[in-house]
Amino acid sequence: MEEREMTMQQALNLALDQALAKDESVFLLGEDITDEAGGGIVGVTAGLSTKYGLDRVCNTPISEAAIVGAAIGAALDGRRPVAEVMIMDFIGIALDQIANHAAKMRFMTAGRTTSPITVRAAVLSGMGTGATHSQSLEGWFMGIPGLKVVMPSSPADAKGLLTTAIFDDDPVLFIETVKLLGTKGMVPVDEYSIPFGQANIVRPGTDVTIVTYGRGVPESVAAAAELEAEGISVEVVDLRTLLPLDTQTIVESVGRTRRAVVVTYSVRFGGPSAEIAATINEHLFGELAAPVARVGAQFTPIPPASVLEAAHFPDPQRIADAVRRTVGAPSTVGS
Amino acid sequence: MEEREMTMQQALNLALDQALAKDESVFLLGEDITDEAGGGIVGVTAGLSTKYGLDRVCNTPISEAAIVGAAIGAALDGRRPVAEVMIMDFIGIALDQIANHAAKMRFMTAGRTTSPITVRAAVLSGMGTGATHSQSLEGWFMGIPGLKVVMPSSPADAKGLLTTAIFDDDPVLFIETVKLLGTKGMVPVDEYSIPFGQANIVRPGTDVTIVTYGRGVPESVAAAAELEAEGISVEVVDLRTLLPLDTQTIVESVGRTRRAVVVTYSVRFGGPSAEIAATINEHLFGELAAPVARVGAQFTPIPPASVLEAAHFPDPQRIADAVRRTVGAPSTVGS
Amino acid sequence: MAATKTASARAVPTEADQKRMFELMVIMKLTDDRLAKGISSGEFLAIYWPHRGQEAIPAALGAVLRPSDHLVTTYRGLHDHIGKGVPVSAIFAELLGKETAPGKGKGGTLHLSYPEVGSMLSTGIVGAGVPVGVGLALSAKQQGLDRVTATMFGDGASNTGSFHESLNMAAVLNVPVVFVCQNNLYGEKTPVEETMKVATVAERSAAYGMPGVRVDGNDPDELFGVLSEAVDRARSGGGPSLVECMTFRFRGHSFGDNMKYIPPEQLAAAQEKDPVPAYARRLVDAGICTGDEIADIEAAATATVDAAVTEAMAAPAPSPDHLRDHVYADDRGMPA
Amino acid sequence: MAATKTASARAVPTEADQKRMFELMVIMKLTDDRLAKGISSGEFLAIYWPHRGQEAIPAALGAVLRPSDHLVTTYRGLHDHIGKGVPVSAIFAELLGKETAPGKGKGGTLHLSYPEVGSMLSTGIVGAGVPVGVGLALSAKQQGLDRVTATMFGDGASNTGSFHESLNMAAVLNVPVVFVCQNNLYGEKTPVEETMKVATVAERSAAYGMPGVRVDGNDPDELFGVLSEAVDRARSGGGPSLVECMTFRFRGHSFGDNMKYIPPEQLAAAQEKDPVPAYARRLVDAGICTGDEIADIEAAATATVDAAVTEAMAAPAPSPDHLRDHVYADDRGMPA
Ligand SMILES: Cc1ncc(C[n+]2csc(CCOP(=O)(O)OP(=O)(O)O)c2C)c(N)n1
Ligand SMILES: Cc1ncc(C[n+]2csc(CCOP(=O)(O)OP(=O)(O)O)c2C)c(N)n1
Ligand SMILES: [Mg+2]
Ligand SMILES: [Mg+2]
Repeated sequence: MEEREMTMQQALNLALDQALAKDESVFLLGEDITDEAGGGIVGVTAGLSTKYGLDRVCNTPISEAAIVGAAIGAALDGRRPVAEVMIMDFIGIALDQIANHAAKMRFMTAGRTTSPITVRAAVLSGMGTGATHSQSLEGWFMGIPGLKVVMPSSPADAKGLLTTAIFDDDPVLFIETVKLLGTKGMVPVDEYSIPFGQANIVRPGTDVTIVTYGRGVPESVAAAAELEAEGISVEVVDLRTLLPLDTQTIVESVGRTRRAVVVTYSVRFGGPSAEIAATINEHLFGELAAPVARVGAQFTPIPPASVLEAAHFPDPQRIADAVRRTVGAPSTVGS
Repeated sequence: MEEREMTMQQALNLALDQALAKDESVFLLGEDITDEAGGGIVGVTAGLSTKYGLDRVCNTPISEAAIVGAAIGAALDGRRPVAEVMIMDFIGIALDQIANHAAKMRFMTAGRTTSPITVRAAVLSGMGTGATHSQSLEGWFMGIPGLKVVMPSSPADAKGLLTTAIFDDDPVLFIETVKLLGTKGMVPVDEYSIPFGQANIVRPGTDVTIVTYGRGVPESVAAAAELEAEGISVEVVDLRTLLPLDTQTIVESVGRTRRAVVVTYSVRFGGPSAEIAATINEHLFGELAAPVARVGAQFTPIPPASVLEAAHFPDPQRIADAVRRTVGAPSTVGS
Repeated sequence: MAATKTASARAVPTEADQKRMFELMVIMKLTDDRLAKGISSGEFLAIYWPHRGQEAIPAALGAVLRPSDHLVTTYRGLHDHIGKGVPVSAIFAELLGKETAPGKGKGGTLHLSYPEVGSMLSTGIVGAGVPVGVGLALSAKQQGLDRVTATMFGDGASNTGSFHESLNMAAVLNVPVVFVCQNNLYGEKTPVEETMKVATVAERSAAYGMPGVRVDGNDPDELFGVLSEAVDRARSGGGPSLVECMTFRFRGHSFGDNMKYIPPEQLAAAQEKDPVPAYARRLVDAGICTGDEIADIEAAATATVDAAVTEAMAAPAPSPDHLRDHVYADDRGMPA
Repeated sequence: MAATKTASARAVPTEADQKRMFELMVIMKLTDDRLAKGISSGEFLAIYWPHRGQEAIPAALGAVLRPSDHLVTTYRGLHDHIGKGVPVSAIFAELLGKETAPGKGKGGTLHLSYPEVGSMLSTGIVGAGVPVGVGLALSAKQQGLDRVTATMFGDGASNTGSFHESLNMAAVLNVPVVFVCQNNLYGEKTPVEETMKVATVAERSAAYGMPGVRVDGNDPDELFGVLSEAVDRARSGGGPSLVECMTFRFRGHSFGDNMKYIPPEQLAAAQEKDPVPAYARRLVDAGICTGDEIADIEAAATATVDAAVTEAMAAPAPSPDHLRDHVYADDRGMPA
């Protein structure tokens, strides 16, 4: 398939463009997403309202609950709505619709009705925007049966996974990391999709496995490069989707390296890394050479001052330190 | 201290009564909580509006976001509001206020303003009320820095912990399990409080530790009694609070028994048991005789039909089976 | 004020419409009566939120809407479903949690849906169905269909943020939806005067630049006219409107409610205006039905309800083996 | 319609009030100008949502409110804070994330609070501050204090569910709050006509049985009268009201906004009505200030802002060691 280099922002835009072109039941709904309104705060929907019209790209009032609720209603009628919650920190306002309606619809009606919506939400971490505009809240959604949760780390994944999300028959929360939108990569130009639940080994290694996703991927790859120089071979697994979780790839990789470090930009305590670590321990009890380490955001709200924000979030140094501790840890099962 | 036998519902009512009597800055805010409106759907606030007046026990419109938001505003001014979200399944509507305002206030203003509110919410699990009226959603809140999360299992704990919650200087989510409201127990009559973060060993044992809270406690105690007959000695740890989490007591107990089963009525995958299991594994790596087992609700919405609901939630049998598997598991560290 | 406006020339139901409305009202009433009887006697293990007293509203809506139109309602919506054409047998099966129920024991009273006849959603979350109705209407508009969506909710729901966001969005997007408020004067046990300072829910439509009207919810003919006007407006591209129907819950909030909070005289006055016998009298007085025809309709309705009960009671309970069905389109790889 | 009502005899500002309002407006304007200059030149590393053009509203409110009264505002609230008496030095320190800031680098532009002068909350969540204002007012009422809370928000916020729930609850609880909408005709880059079908935000008050009035947000004297009336009503137990102030954002949504979506003639017309020079002219024409006095006020304001910048720039950044402070009253036993 022909590939072109583009940013994640361009890849997301292309995925939306191709979905809108391919299927007239696809439409976008959200705040400030039309070209008149700037094509989205970070331009992901740029050009689409001009190309497909205001019936397919609907600008809405500031009404997150109604945006997601209306998307659900349209989906009940067979449409494939892509609703936007501008910044993930605002998603609490729509959580009732996502958790009590979208995720449960198929079950409560034994399949008579379904809600195949995609909810796009952007994470602003690491940009000095403070406590209510920087959160990675995917942990709230990982435990909602009926939902799927996606958080891509590269332009190619972003395009393939968003396409899958839009045409998936279940509701999907699709999280876009603004810090990564400018990242460039080769992306297949034509429509393609990446199945959910298939983690990607972005960097093979033999000594330790870093399990991560989203912003954690480039930061972990940076840490891995640094550790390479020290003779530590790090495998980096990009989960791509948290729900479903690709337990098989995680267990296969950690089974080989016998050491795992889970990296998230969400809080460490009570965040997504807890389920990942618990799963690893359940599958590999007695086979690990060190305790599963977890690197996550500190258990504090997110401060805007750069020095404080830097102290709150993980970074390649903190990731590398965790790897070093893990590799240095004494093995309890001979070898 | 004088004790009297009462139900958890009476104990909660007494805690509210004594708090209202003790401190005029305490007031209740919620839907149908006045005596005119029946004193709450399950009577927890019965008699209080008559005793303290409608200024201290305010009936509100159906407006969960404004109920919690108004509680926060009053708290900013030094009041100690007790807001009620009638049924926990509705809490998504108020989540933005809880997560973005209440929990972050102290931090964002470096202590200049604080939000010492208590949000009471009831869980209806196991009553045939279906997918949107039966959820145990405490997992969403465990990962919110600045918040505290409480879920009592006995009348005495309910009274002591609710008192602590109301007078705590941080925001507290206090979860009441309707299935347990009729449970009777001896309760100190005078005002007293139970500190947060102090788990309670409700049943000592030597072979395995069940770590649980809320409805999981009586069900685990029932399982323990059954296992006793089989010669398996089970210790049951009631966490009482999920945030803070009493890691010390958990690790001390599991360190002794070298086997742990975590029981929750929330979903198993992506629920609170993940953090508890991950914490145990971090502290006791290499010292466990079996993998930490987790018993939780199935990863499905909650069905109302009794046979299906019974299959969805844990029960003493399922808990006992998990314990048997754990105890029977081969030890990887000799003994 | 929008709420006091009366329409120019309102649609009048034909005799066929009137008979149909009466038939529906009787089935609705008998369904509620049978549930009350069955639960009280211990015959049924079920929970429900009685609609008894509110029959005229969905009966009229049922006569006004087309089969292809959509309905969104609430936990207190069994009468609404019957008006839209949901088989009574499906309702009893759903409430009794049987394998034969539309939800196969996974929905329940709060969550009955029956898209086969356009009953798209019941929700147990107050106010949460309102935006879903907006989305159904948006879908019709996007597809150029002349389909209308009617969204039912109560007086208390009009205080939710969801109501506000939804009516505003519907007005801005100009979608074919009719917001039907069944104002029964209470939200759970709290009287409406305690939760809003305005005299009517209807006048709230003005905040969205949308017509709003209050109508006697006990008068099927009046309702037919007012609802026809709103439905026709929506169908012809005239946009959304709000119709407030004044009614009362004869059995309180949820079945078993002691109704202590309801002044006896208020209840008595409401029962005086019981829409079902009143409409029977009107049809007889107007010579539209004979007393025998009324009796036949009641007998037929009784037979329908009895048959539904018999069928539902005989149906098997769902098998626990199916718990994990319908969580996802494809369960492979999903958590246990 | 409530919005068109005009009051019997409205309060008129004294000359002292007028001078005070002008002084505040100048400080607000220069603060925004200085931020714009400093960020453009790279001198400041900060984000903010410019209030330039909206100065008259909080200036009048500042003259009307008592120091003991409470204020709730938004991310676009630096002018509101100045009107309430927050030191400009605190504002620059907060935006630059310094250790000396009220939030010690943990709040930021979106979250500035300064309870010392009654500035109780800034929120970055649109609409979310409105119920908080209701709670502050409820607290005053419960304590029998004659304190008023003023809650600032924008036109777009009036479409949020939070706005609806809050105004309704305030009306029902009859608490002393004034809802002040700064209608600048845009929400981010979307014009108000696209997000509501009603002509004014003020008329939405009717849905809550609350007075609502629209006023020229560029006229401090007019604002003084209208806001005084609403504040006095609240203070005297007359309950909440909604005041919609018509204004414009000269620098767009957030600093750096290219404003492509704003018709040039619309912006030009708004700048024509720039409230700051206009009020200077009025004060001079009315003989309340001489040209020299105006110049003195501007010089004093410049000095204040310059001093604030110097102080903030000299202040140390917060130490990462303090990251975990202020998460809980007592951090012991809490997660890391
Ligand atoms: C969001 C939410 N809050 C509270 C409840 C609890 N509750 C169920 S019905 C009800 C009253 C609703 O009143 P109204 O809208 O008038 O409808 P009615 O029951 O009178 O038909 C309440 C408060 C709920 N189900 N959902
Ligand atoms: C709940 C929520 N949704 C969306 C946003 C993103 N956002 C920030 S400001 C804004 C526009 C608000 O418009 P308005 O209320 O008119 O206030 P203004 O910015 O014009 O002062 C939006 C949509 C937000 N901060 N919070
Ligand atoms: Mg009602
Ligand atoms: Mg605006």
